[in-house]
Amino acid sequence: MLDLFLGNFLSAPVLFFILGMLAIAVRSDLEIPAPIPKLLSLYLLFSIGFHGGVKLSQEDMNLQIVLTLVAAVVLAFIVPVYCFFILRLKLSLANAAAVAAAYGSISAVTFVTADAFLASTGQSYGGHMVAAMALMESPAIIVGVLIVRLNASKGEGSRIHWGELMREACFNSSVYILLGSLLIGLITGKDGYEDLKPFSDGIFKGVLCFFLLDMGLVSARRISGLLEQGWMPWIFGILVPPVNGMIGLAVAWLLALSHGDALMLAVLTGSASYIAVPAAMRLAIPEANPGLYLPMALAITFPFNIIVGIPFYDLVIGKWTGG
Amino acid sequence: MLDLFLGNFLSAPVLFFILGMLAIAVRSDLEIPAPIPKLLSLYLLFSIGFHGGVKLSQEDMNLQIVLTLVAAVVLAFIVPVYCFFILRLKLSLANAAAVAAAYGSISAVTFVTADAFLASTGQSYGGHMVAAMALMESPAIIVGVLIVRLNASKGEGSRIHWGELMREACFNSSVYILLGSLLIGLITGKDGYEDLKPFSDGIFKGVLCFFLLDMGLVSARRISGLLEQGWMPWIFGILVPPVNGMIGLAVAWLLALSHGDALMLAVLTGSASYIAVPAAMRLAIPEANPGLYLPMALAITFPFNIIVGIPFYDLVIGKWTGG
Amino acid sequence: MLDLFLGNFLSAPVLFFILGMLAIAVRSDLEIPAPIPKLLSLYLLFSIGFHGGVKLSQEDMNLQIVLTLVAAVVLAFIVPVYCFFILRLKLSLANAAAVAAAYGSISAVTFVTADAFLASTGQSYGGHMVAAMALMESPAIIVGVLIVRLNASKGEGSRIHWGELMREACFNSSVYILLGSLLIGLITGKDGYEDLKPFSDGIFKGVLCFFLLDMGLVSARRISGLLEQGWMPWIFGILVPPVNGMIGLAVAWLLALSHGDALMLAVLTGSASYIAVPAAMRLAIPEANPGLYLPMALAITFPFNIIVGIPFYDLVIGKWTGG
Amino acid sequence: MQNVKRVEIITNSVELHEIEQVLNAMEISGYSIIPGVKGMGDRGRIEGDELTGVCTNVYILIACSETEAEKITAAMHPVLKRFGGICLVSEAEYLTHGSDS
Amino acid sequence: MQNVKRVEIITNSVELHEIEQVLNAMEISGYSIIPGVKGMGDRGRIEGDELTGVCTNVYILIACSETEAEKITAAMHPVLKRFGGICLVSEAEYLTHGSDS
Amino acid sequence: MQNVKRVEIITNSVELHEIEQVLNAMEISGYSIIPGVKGMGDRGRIEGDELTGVCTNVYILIACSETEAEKITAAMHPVLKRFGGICLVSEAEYLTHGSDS
Ligand SMILES: Nc1ncnc2c1ncn2[C@@H]1O[C@H](COP(=O)(O)O)[C@@H](O)[C@H]1O
Ligand SMILES: Nc1ncnc2c1ncn2[C@@H]1O[C@H](COP(=O)(O)O)[C@@H](O)[C@H]1O
Ligand SMILES: Nc1ncnc2c1ncn2[C@@H]1O[C@H](COP(=O)(O)O)[C@@H](O)[C@H]1O
Ligand code: NA
Ligand code: NA
Ligand code: NA
Repeated sequence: MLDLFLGNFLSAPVLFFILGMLAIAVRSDLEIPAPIPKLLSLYLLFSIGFHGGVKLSQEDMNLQIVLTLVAAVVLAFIVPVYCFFILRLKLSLANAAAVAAAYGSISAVTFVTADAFLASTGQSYGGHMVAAMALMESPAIIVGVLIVRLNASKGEGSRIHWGELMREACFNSSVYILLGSLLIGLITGKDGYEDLKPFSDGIFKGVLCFFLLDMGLVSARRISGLLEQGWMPWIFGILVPPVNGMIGLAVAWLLALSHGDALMLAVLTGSASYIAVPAAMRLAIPEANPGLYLPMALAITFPFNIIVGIPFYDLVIGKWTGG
Repeated sequence: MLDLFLGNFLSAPVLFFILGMLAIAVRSDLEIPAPIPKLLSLYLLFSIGFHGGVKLSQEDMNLQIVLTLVAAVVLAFIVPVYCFFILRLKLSLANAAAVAAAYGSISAVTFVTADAFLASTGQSYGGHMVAAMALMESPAIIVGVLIVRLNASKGEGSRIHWGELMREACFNSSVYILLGSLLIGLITGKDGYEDLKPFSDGIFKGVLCFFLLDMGLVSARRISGLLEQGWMPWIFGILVPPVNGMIGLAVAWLLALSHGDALMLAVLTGSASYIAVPAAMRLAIPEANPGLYLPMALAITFPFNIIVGIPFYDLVIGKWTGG
Repeated sequence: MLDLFLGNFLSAPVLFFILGMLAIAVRSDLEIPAPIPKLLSLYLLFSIGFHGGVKLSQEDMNLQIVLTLVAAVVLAFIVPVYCFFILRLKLSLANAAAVAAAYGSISAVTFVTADAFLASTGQSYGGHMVAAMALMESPAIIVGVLIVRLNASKGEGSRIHWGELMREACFNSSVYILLGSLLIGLITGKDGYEDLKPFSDGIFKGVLCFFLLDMGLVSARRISGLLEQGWMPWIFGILVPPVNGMIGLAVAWLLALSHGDALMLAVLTGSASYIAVPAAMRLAIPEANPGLYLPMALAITFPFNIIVGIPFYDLVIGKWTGG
Repeated sequence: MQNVKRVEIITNSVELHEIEQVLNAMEISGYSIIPGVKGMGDRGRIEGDELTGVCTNVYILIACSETEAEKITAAMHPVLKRFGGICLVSEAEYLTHGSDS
Repeated sequence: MQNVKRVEIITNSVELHEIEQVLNAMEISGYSIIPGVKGMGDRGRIEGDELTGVCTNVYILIACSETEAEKITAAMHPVLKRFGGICLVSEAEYLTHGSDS
Repeated sequence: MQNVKRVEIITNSVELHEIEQVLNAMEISGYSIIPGVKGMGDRGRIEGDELTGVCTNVYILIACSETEAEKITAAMHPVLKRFGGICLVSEAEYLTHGSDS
C-alpha cells in the first residue's frame, strides 16, 4: 500500500510537478513563458481526445457505456449543488457558487496524469471515459450561474447573457478540442492512429512531465494569495475532493465498471476545474473572487489529487475488486 | 472514385482542418496563440525540406529531373501572367497583380498535405519536387511587381526598392529554410537522416494535423471579410486552381513524371501562396487590398485544394497511368 | 584527422547553425520568435539533465567520479580568475570581471552539441558529467562579482545584494532545471526512462538542429556589434577557450577519465556562458557592457567551439588514448 | 496634425470580445490592442501565467474625437465597474495617413 | 525632469524595418518597440493570427525633442499614407538615466 | 473623471522584479506591465531575441496621483541611472471602476 503512494510520488510526472513547486519556494527565476503552456495543454487535450476516440472505435457501444455517460452527467449536475450548500456556510453567494462550479467540473490534466498512472500500473480504461470527461466539464458552469441567477436581486443577475454562457459552456476551447479530437479518432480509427502514434502517444508522457513542471510553478505562485483566505479553502480543498471521488467510486461500483474506468470516474468527480470554469465564472459571476476559486482548484486540490488522490482511489478500487 | 474523395475527406489532417473551421462557425474561443503557428510551420518546412534533401541524395541527377525543375520555374513565371489578365477584367491593376502573384506562387502546406495524402495511398515522390517547390515560390512575386511597375504611372511605382524585393523574393524565410534544409539533407544523406527521423518524420503527421487545426481557424476567420467582395473571388478561387493544376498535370504528362511527382507538380501549380507572397505584396504593392488576395488564397483555394483538389489530381493521374 | 573536422563540419547540427548565420548574412527575414527559443532550450536542458540522471543511476559512485566533480568545481573557480588578469590588461574592471565570469562558466548548448558529436562517433560519457556541468555554471558568477566588489570603491559595489546574487547563481533557471531533471532521472532510473525516451531522446537531435538554427541567427546578429570593439574580443574569444579546454584535458588526463568524459570536461572548461552569466552580470555588474561579454561568448566562442573546438579536443584525446 | 483624445483601456482579456463589440457598435473607425499584459490592481496580481485568459490583461488604445471619447468612457464605466480595469483619457496630436497636413 | 514629445507610431509590422532605418538615419537616440499588436482600421481587422507578419501591427514609442518629433512625423507621413497606421504626438516629462534632476 | 499622472517606465526586464518591489513598498494600488519590448538606446539595440531576459525590455504603466508620481520618479532615478531605460510622466484623466463619475 505504501509502495503505491511512494511509487506514484516517485513517478516522473509527479516529481516534475514538485520540481516546479520547489522552484517558487527557492525563488528560482525558472518560468515557462506564455503561450508555451497553452501549446502543451492543447497538445495533451488533442492526444487524450484522439486516443480516446481511437479506443472508442474499437469498443462496441453497450448499456454499461451508456449508463456510465449518463451517470457522469448526472454527477456533474449534482456535485456542484451540494458543494454550494457546504460552501455557502462560509462564503458569499457569488464565491460559493463559483467555487462549487469549479469542484463540480473536472480537471483534464488530473485525468491525463491518472492516465499515465494507470499505464505505469499496467491498467487501461475505456475511450468512452474521455467522452465522459468532456460531458462533465460544462454542467457545473450552468449550475453555478443558475444558483446566482435564482438568488441574486435583479440588476446584476439580469446582466448575464445566456446565449454567450451556453456557448462558453459547451464550446469552450478545452471541451471543443477534446470532443473534436475524440470524434476524429473515432472516425479515423486504428489505421489513422498508427501514423499519429509517435506524436500523440510517443512523446505524450514527456510532454506531460514538461507541462506538470509548469503546473507546479503556476500552482505554487497561487499559494501565497490563499494565505489571506484563512483555513476554509484548505479544509474544503483537501476534504471535499476525496468525498466527491468516493461518490464517483460508489457509482462506478454500482455500474460494475472496470478498474481503469472506475479510477477515471473517481478522478473526474474528485477533480476541480482551473481552466474552463474560472474563465466562465470571470464572465458570468465577476463579483466572485478569482483569487479564491482559482487557487483552491489549482494550488490545493490539483496537487492533492495527483499526489494522494489518484493512488488513494486506486487503492480503494483494488480493495473491492480484490485486485 | 467516391472512396478516394471520401477517404481524403475522412483523413485526420483534413478532419482537423474542418474542426478548426467549425470552431469559428460555432464561435468557440479555441485559438492557437502566436507564435505557435509560426513554430509549427517552420517545423513543417524544416522537415519537408530535410526529407526532400535526403531523398534527393539517393536519386542520381538525370535529364527528367532537370527538365522538371526547369518546367516548374517556367510555370511559375507563366501562370501569374495569364491569371493577371483574367483578374484585370474585374479588379484594379494593383489588386489583379497581387492576386495573380499569390496564385502564381505555391502553398507549402498544401504540398505537405499532399505528401501525407500520397503516404496514405502508398505512393511516393522524388526529393527534387521539394526543390521545385522552393523554385516556384518566388517568380510570381517578381512578375506581380513587374506588372504593376510597367503599368503604373510614375511616382508610386518608382518607390519600389528592387534590391529589397529580390531579397524578399529569394531569401524570404520559407524559401530560405526550405532550400537550406534541403541542402543539409542532401549533404548529410541517409545516415544523417536516421538520427533526425523521430523528429522530422515520426511526429510529422501529428504536427501537420495540429497545424491544420490552426489553418482551419485562420482561414475561417477570413471568410467573413470576403463576403463584401462579391462572387468574383469565389469563382476565381475555385475554378482557376484546378485549371492551373491541370496545366501542371499536362506538363507532368509531357515529362512522363511518376504518379507522385505529377501530383506534386499539379498541387504546386494549383495552389496559391498566403504566406510569402502576401508579405511581399504588402511591401511592394501596398495599394493592393490584403483583404482580397490573402483570404482568396487562404479561405477559398487552400481548403478547396486539400479537400477536393488533391484527390481530384490524383484521380486524373490514375486515369492516364491506368493505375 | 581532416575527416574528423570535416565530419563535424558536415554534421546536421553544425550545418543548421551555419544556415542560421548565413540567414543574417543574406538578410533573410527568417526568425524564430520568442519564446520558442526558450522552449527549445528548456527542452534540451530537461532532456540532457534527465538522461544524465538515468545514466548516473546505472553508475556506482566511485572515487574517480567524486574527484571529477571536485576538479570541475575547482576549475570553475580558477579559470575566471586568470581570465580576469588577462582581460584586465585591456578592459575596465567591470568589463574584465564580467567577461571572465562568462568564460569561467559553461555553455550547456556546447555540451549538448558535444553529446551529439560523441554519439555520432560512437563514444559515450558518464551521467556525472551532467552534474559537473551544473556545478560549473555558478562559481564564475560569484568570482566575477567578488572581484568587482573587492576592487570597487564603496558606493556602487555596496549596492550588490548577496542574497539575491547567490540565489541567482545557484537557482537560475538553467542550473535549476538541469539539476532537477538530473535528480528525477536518478530517482526514476531506467524504467522511468523508457516512457520518456521518445520525448527526451527520440526527438532530441532534431530539436537540437532546430535550436542551433536559431543560435546561428542570434549569434550572427551579435557580430556587427562586436566590430566596434576592436580585435581584442576576437583574439581572446578564439585563443583562450582552447587554452581553457586543454587545461580541462590535462585534469582529465590526471584523473584518467574515459574518452567521452575527458571530452566533456574540456568542452565545459573551454566554453563560455551566454545565458546564466550575462543575466547575473546585468544585475550584479550593470556597469559592465553587455554588448561585450554577451557577443564574445555567443558570436565568437560558441561557434568556435562547436565547429573547431569539439573535434580538436577529440583529436587530442585520441592521441593520448592512442584511439 | 489634428487634436485627438487618446483613450487607453486596460482590463481582463476575457472582456476584450465584449469591449470590441461596443467599439464597433459605436462605429469607432480604429483602435489597437496589445495582448498579454500583466498587472496589479484591486483584484490582485495578474500573473499572465494562466492557461486560460482569466489571468491576462489586455491594453486597448483608441485615438478618437472628444465626443467619441466621451461615448467610450460612458460605455466603459459599467464594464470596468463589473470586471475591473482602468480607462485613461489624454490629449494628443494625430497624424493620419489620410490627412494632407 | 525635462519636457519631451511622446511620438507613438502604430503600423503594420512589415514596415518596422523601414521605419527603424528612418529613425537611425535621423540619429534618434532611443525608441521602444512593442510587437504583436492587433488592431482595427481603414484596412480592416488585423487579427495578428497570420503565419506571416502581414497581419500583425507594431507599436513604436519615441521620446524625443520637439524638433525631432517634427522630423519624425514629416518622415512618417508618406509611410503611413502608403501602408496605413497612425502617428500620435503628445507631451510628457522625461526622466533620463543621464539627467541629474 | 479625475486628473492623474501617467508614469511610463521602460527598462531591461531583469529590473522588473526590483521595480515591482519598489512599487509595492510605496503601496501603489495598481500598475500594468507589457513584457517582450524591444528597443534602442544608449546601451545599444535590444533585440529581444535572447534566451535570457538580458535582451528584452519591459514597459510599465502606472496611473497615479501627482505625489505618488514624484515618489516613483525619485525612486526610479538611481535604478535607471544604474541599469538604463527611461521614465516618462504625462497628464491624463482617469475613469476608475470605483468612481461614480
Ligand atoms: N493605477 C493603475 N495603473 C495602471 N494599470 C492599472 C491601474 N490599476 C489597475 N490597472 C490594471 O488594470 C487591471 C485590473 O485592475 P483591478 O480591476 O483594479 O484589479 C490590473 O491588473 C492592471 O493591469
Ligand atoms: N484611431 C486609431 N486608434 C488606435 N489605433 C489605430 C487607429 N487607427 C488605426 N489604428 C491602428 O493602425 C492600424 C492600421 O490602421 P489602418 O491603416 O487605418 O488600417 C490598425 O490596425 C490599428 O492597429
Ligand atoms: N528616447 C527613448 N524613447 C523610447 N524608448 C527609449 C528611449 N531611450 C531608451 N528607450 C528604451 O529604454 C531601453 C534602455 O535604454 P538605454 O538605457 O538608453 O539603452 C531602450 O532599449 C529602449 O527600449
Ligand atoms: Na469534479
Ligand atoms: Na500556383
Ligand atoms: Na568555461
